[in-house]
Amino acid sequence: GAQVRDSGGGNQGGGTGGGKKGPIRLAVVPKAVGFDFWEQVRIGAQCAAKKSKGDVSIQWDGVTAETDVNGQVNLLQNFITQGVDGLVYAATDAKVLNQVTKQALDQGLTVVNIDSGTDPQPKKVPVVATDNVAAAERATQLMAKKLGKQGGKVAFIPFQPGTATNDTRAKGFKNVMKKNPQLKLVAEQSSQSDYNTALRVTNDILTAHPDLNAIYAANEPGVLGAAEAVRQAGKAGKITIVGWDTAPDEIKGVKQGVITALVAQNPFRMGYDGVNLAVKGLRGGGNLKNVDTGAALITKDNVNNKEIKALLKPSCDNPPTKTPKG
Amino acid sequence: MSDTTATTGGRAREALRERFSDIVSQLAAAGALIVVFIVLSFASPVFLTADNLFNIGSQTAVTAVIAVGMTMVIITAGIDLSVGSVSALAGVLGVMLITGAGLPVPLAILGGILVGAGAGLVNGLLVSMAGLNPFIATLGMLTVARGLVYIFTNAQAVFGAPDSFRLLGQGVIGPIPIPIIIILVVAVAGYIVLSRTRLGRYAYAMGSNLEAARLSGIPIRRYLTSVYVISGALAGLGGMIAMSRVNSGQPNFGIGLELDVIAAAVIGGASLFGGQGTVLGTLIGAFLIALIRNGAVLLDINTFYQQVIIGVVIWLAVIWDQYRRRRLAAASE
Amino acid sequence: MSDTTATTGGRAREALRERFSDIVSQLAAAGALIVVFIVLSFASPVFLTADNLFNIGSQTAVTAVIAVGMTMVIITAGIDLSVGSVSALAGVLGVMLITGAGLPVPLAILGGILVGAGAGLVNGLLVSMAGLNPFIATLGMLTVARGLVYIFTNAQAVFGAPDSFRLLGQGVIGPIPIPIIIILVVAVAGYIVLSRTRLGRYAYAMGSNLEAARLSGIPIRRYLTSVYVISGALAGLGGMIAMSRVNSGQPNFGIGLELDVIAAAVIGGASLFGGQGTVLGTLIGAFLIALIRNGAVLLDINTFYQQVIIGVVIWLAVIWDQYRRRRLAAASE
Amino acid sequence: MLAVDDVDLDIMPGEVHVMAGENGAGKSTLMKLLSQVERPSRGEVEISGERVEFHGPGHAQHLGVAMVYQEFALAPHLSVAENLYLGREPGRGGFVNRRAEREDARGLLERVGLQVSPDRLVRGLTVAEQQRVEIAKALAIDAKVLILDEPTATLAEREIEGLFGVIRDLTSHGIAVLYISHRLDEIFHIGDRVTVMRDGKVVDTLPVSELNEDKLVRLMVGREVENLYPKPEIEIGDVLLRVSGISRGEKLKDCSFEVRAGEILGFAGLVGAGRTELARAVFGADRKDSGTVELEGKKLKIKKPSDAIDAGLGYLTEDRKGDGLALQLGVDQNITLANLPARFGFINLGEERRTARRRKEELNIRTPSVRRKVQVLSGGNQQKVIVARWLETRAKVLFFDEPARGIDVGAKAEMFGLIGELAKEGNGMVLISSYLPELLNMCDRILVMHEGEVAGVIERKEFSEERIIALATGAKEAA
Ligand SMILES: Nc1ncnc2c1ncn2[C@@H]1O[C@H](COP(=O)(O)OP(=O)(O)OP(=O)(O)O)[C@@H](O)[C@H]1O
Ligand SMILES: Nc1ncnc2c1ncn2[C@@H]1O[C@H](COP(=O)(O)OP(=O)(O)OP(=O)(O)O)[C@@H](O)[C@H]1O
Ligand SMILES: [Mg+2]
Ligand SMILES: [Mg+2]
Repeated sequence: GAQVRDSGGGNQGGGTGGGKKGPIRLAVVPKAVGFDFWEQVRIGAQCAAKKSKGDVSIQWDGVTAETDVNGQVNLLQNFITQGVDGLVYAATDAKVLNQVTKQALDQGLTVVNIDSGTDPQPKKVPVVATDNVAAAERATQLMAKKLGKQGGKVAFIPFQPGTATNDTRAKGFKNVMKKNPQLKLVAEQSSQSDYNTALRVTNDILTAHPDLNAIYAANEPGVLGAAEAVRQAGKAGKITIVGWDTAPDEIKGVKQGVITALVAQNPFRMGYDGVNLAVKGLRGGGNLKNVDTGAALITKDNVNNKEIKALLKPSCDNPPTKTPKG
Repeated sequence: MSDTTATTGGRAREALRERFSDIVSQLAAAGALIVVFIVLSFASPVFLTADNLFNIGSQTAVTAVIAVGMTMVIITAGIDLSVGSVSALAGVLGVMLITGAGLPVPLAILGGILVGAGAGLVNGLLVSMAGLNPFIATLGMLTVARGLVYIFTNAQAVFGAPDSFRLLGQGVIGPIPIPIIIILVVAVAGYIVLSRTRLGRYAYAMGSNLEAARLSGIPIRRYLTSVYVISGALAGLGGMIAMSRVNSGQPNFGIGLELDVIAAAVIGGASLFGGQGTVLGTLIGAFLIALIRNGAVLLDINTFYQQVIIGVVIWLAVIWDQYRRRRLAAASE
Repeated sequence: MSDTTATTGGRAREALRERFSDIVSQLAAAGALIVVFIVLSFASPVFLTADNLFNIGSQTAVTAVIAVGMTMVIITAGIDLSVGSVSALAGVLGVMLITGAGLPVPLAILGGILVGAGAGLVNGLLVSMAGLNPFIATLGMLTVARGLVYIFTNAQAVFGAPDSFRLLGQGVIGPIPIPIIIILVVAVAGYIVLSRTRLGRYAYAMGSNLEAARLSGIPIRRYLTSVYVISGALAGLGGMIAMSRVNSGQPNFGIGLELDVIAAAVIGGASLFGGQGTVLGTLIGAFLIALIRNGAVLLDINTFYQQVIIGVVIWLAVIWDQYRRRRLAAASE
Repeated sequence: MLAVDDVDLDIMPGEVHVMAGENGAGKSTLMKLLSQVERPSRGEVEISGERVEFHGPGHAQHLGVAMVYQEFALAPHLSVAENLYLGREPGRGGFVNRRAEREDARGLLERVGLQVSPDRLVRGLTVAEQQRVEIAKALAIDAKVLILDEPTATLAEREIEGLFGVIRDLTSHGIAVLYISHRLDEIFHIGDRVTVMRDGKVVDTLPVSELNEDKLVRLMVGREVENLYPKPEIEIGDVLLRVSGISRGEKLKDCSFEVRAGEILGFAGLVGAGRTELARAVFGADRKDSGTVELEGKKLKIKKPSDAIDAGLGYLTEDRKGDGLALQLGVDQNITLANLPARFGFINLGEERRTARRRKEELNIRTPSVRRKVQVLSGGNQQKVIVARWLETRAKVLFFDEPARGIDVGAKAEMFGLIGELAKEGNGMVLISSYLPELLNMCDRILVMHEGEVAGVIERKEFSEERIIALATGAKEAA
């Protein structure tokens, strides 16, 4: 008869939930490769691997699009079969990836989630992440404050509806929008995580709403596109732009006053703490606690503080292991 | 007269060789497949483990199943760019039939397949009735189907399917994963259709010389449409398998899938100008791609380099194919 | 006798009509373009503003420029799936030439174009020398080029280009945005090449009947290769424009761009079976797509519905085209 | 447009009704109307008294109208057997009974005397072989009316006799045969009645008995054609082209020959003898294992056709559609394809048009405009377009492979006239033909091939069909 395949045994020397001696092999899997944010995660992870005593090696691999849930499931399954000792990964889909985590735990692997956890989140599996919703709310509140009582017209540039990251950032934004009726959402157009597309849609939004007051963009390409479009429309500084991530040109935008505020997460720390937790779990065992890697709100005023600088230019010599509130 | 017989003898040989050269491309791809297989067995200790092989099998199921339908379409000198979106649409609606309409799983799966077939029907009618270029017809469906699935789900994954739904994509019968069994069933069915039925015969004929097919009194429209319906239905099945593997309806599934599927068919010897292609070849193509992906992970090759390698290996596989064909053509004189 | 002359008269008229039917498909697309244009003028007050129209022009530049090269490739019965990745590769390397190697902007732009041409050369050689199917050759390049750009940039956007680099994509000469001027220049050049030069003529001939072309003494390999080089070079130019518009090197640029570009060409009347296609038609196709996108945003149509609408409009545009052709064929009897 | 204009035509059971007329007269189009390939704008078709509605080719076949098309309607990727029964496969429930199919195919191939395995892909057959597959395919339908559109255009004497045998057999069973041909001798040989068409109208329908060649020609062309084979008197110059020791696999074994200035050399042989192969090898269309080509004493390095063309050779292929025409291109563009009037890569469009117009007049190509797509020209006129292309290259030595295929008497005369002219200008001409009268009348010498070897070369004064046939069939006494 047919039955669901129990995550079929045969796993070479998996972790033991503590007390592991000798070399450790970890798989570190982002939501997607090919984005600045996840590169920071990788650097952090490798830094941690290098620093941790004993022979710790990490295997970095990921799908090419955050939307490729099946792809990530396959990838993680391949790692499990391959017999790595632990998984440090960011779940592209909370509910779906929960299965994979279970499968990994069944085989005695140590699992740590970074950036996004699973649902339900097994107790044994810590999450090293930013509270995206909270951060989004902080950013949007700041936008609301800027626009003042009379409020105004707001445009929203999401990047990939249906992905956890996008939707949590949208959630925080919309929570605050609800609480502030004076803010009117007049346009919502996706950037598809592409700078040029973001530029295009913002161009067109500004054409459709010459009296636009603010833009909230949910990730780097969106912010850059919005800023660029505003610049090209000659409205730099007149339109409040708040958004996410900290690409060099975003920071430049803040300094020039084109961008009002940026939510800076601490991707380096996600990779860094994620790996350290996994190693701790494998070596010492015991239960691992969640880490809130925090988020800084970067504005013209604090952009030059040195801890912000450290956050923006992470180096393995003095890793930004705590995040300024900003 | 003895020389005449000699010539006929020669021609018989020629006939053989021609037949041969049709399978040779598959053999070539198969050759590449075997080479990659051997290399990986040595390169990675875990590659040859039952687990890993089953993984590969199950993970290839979606591509392979859809590629069988694509092969038929390509044989008619057509193409179906919409399979990725259609599989997502069909899969998600299939899951909704369970979670929303509360249909029993088997019926829901059937439903998903029918949704796919429906999309295929639209493609088919656009091509055969409206006379649209298949590329355009299915390119339109690519965006339409994707848009629809987002509209239906508001881009949110659909959860709440019972564990019984996992069977399709994660189940096993005895030691064999069900997805692998599905591949076999679909492949055999596809093989029979292509080699033993009118539909298959006419697919080749239409792709080889549409006018000739028309002049021979073949009801072009009906058969052309059927081919797209089949492709859509298999995309639907593939979608259901994919959703079952993650036991949820993923509206974002299958973006860019069409390229993998088409690549599988073409690596397997199908010609985009029609008249050529076989199920066996396509399967080999699908597994070749899957194997390369799997191997790249096992060997911890940097993702970016993976892409370069995959591209290059595809090139090499097909160049080898070409080379073999040439050698054969030369030999046949 | 009188009816004989009548008949010949009829044929003469028909001959005219035939020439006509070559442009009719473009007119059809143009018709769709005009309809969409009118609809939008009424639907959105801001649509008809100079700003917006110039915007559309600039936004279309990348697609349009690359589509001109694609048209040539398609005319030879080929296809170039790699334009998206190649434009990213060329664009990013071009930017690096400025920020890294410190080249003056014009040289860097040239450099980017050359990178594109280089990728095109590889495509061309794979097709004309190794005899690869264009679909496979360029599909390989699609992943290879993308992999390379990630490797070079470590998947990080390249910033730090001087503002002078913005000119290419954001500058104006008088009131006219430079991207629009580039479209015009490339289009005119493309038109001349296709209608007035050996290369163009041979492109049509090779696409129409490769063997006949070969037996007529056309050096197939050289000309086939050149076509892919041109396509690559224009992809490079398109990439530079795109990067200039955002004044940085975006490794993720152009994913899926090939579909838009090919759609533009096919909507404009190019046949994927070769021998047919014109620059004018392709431009119309490109602007049709751009117009729809622009309108969708101006009217703040939900992104999901946008996709459905775009697909349907593409269908309608081409169906209309078909219909016009039929009417014409019928009229010609 | 009116390819066919108010035509009345009735065919009796058991008769061979010949359709004659110039290229573009409307013969094929009329036949396509009968076989319901194209829909008549007016008029009706009756078969044994019953009016027939238009339902497409399948319906026509069902009613017993079978047609062999001038432009082959075969699927190259399918096997011979699969093509023979395309649309009428044996077997039930959507399944095809391939064994039965193959067996029946053998029978049919026997009837048309074609010795190829039913499993051969049509792609790999020569034009001549494909032609006979077409005929067999039509026989597969047991038809009341069998339409043959220039079936012998590519056949050699022997095969034509075989075909006539088949036709007589059919007519004796009361089947009516509509027979289109440009070969006068055939018309008188096989025909019972002749209908002559011109410009889409029927000029007249007469029993063969009331006709002679001159009268028929006059009806077709509307004027006198005094000499079908106008061969000018030329004194032969010295050797222009010397080909020695060409071999290629099984197909060509150590073939040598030479062509002199002002000479017309004929290639004779049975189908499959390797005439085309030899020409292709010399021209660089196929690779050759060994052998050298000298033009005017200097050795040529020919790797690809362009080398040959640059050197001054030309080759007009036997497969018009397959490797001759670029169908989507205009008449003008096809004519200039091998010799584009261009400077620095830029085409001189004016000159191109003038050239095309000139050739159109010269060869009397029936097309309202030289810019028209070749696709829609009648078979014969398409052939003329290719001829024009090669005349344009002004080659010193020109190979014509079955150049008279499917062109009407008038045109034939014109073209052979042209070949004569070219020879007179001191060029060397090679004429490949399966139709002996052409060779016997036009050539100074005839090279006979057999199984890929040069069986012998005959001087004009020693010309005789018997000798040629003997050499071609490899009979010993000829040697
Ligand atoms: N599809 C078409 N569209 C337009 N004109 C056509 C089409 N088919 C044929 N014609 C024209 O109709 C006329 C008759 O063509 P048809 O093929 O019947 O001539 P034909 O008598 O068969 O000549 P041939 O002896 O060369 O075969 C020609 O002038 C041809 O150009
Ligand atoms: N295009 C082709 N593809 C495959 N085989 C071919 C082709 N052309 C010729 N052949 C083979 O080469 C042999 C010689 O053919 P070829 O055409 O040279 O004979 P031929 O003497 O020119 O007779 P004809 O020209 O009347 O067919 C044929 O038996 C055929 O099997
Ligand atoms: Mg005809
Ligand atoms: Mg021949």
